Amino acid sequence: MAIRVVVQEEPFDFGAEAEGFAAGRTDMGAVVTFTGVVRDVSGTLATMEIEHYPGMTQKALEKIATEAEARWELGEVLVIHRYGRMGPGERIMMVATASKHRGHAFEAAEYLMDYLKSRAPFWKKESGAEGASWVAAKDEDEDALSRW
Amino acid sequence: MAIRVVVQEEPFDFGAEAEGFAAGRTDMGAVVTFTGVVRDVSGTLATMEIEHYPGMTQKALEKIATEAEARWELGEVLVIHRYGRMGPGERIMMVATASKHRGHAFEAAEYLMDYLKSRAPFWKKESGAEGASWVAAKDEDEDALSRW
Amino acid sequence: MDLLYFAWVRERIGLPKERYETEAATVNDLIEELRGREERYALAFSDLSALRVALDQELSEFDAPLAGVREVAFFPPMTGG
Amino acid sequence: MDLLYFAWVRERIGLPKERYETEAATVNDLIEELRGREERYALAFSDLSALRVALDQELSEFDAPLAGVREVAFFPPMTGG
Repeated sequence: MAIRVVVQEEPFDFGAEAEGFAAGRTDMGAVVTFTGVVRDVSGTLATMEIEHYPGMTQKALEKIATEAEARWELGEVLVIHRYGRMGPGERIMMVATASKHRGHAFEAAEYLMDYLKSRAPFWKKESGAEGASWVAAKDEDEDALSRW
Repeated sequence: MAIRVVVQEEPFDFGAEAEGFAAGRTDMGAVVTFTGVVRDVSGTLATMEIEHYPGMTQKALEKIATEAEARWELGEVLVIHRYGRMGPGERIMMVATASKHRGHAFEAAEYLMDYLKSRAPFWKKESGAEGASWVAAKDEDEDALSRW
Repeated sequence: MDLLYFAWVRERIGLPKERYETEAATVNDLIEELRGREERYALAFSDLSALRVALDQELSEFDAPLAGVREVAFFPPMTGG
Repeated sequence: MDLLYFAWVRERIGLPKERYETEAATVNDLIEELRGREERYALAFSDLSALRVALDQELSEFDAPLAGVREVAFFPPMTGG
């Protein structure tokens, strides 16, 4: 079982990461990826800036991935998350899971996302025509943790 | 909303499909992919041969994708499924979903997979050291439909 | 009508497709007829719980009527994905 | 100890990090002290339900003890992903 966690400012190559993830393994029948993209909800977003807590981010993501590994049969787990400035349509982050069973791969990816949203130290700030504002956490994101 | 369904014998380029799916859209915050891979359960698999029903396959997959579109807010849906002969570790198929909401993207991808497994006319035959045999459908695959 | 067979149904019957004329009213009636033709048909249709049927390329039930149907396909439960 | 502030907590207090010596026994005690320092701290810590705290880079509770802690970070609920 291999966990890889990457926190970086520069864009990542989603196609290459997807292509390379669990590639060539003959014991994993199911691969799931999730990708988060900067969404321009109002039509006026210029940039999104993601702040993070450098000393804590990597550790927090590794902890979440390790917990997923303990709950499901996973062959590989990948988490990539960017920080810094990005524009509408840019990929913010991705997770990928590989398992023998499609149910495990799906559930583990959803678990990673639910915990990453509420437990990894990232904060989004949107800037556009109407000024700049911090994205508020949603109650539903915290509530999502209760299903695990 | 765009649905793309591809049924083909030759391998597909997963990295390029993942990279290109919903690329550049600024209204979709969440992208999920699922990939099915030939798994060598016994360690003796030589090839997997997938038979399909040419006149029905494309229609059946389009119907499943259209039903997913009606149930969730989806911006794009992609289904690719191969037939013919492939070896351990080769990618058999993929689905991808893009939505504003991560819950919708995840649920729609799981729905597509559950229905594709039990309602799209594909049959797998494994050949190896112990001879050749048709993969049996699992009760749990049929049962999975009841959650939708 | 055309009869199509897939996977082990095709292997047991020994052909992928055949032309067949029938007065059978439903899929069940058709299966009864086919069972009576030859041992290989009787074998292929011995356990209906292991079979699925599509009429004109749409999944159907065994009690569905055959009036107007041009293509009947028999196969085991699907195993794609 | 080091105090770290992120997102709008950082903006309200006006700095990302400061060195601070305290005898406060818990995070709550520390917050009481900080609120008393200046208006910008009172403002940043006015609504604890909108704040989270990490002690030495682990998420913690406001009643957690500070003994031995070297780094305290305050920030709003996370919004990654």
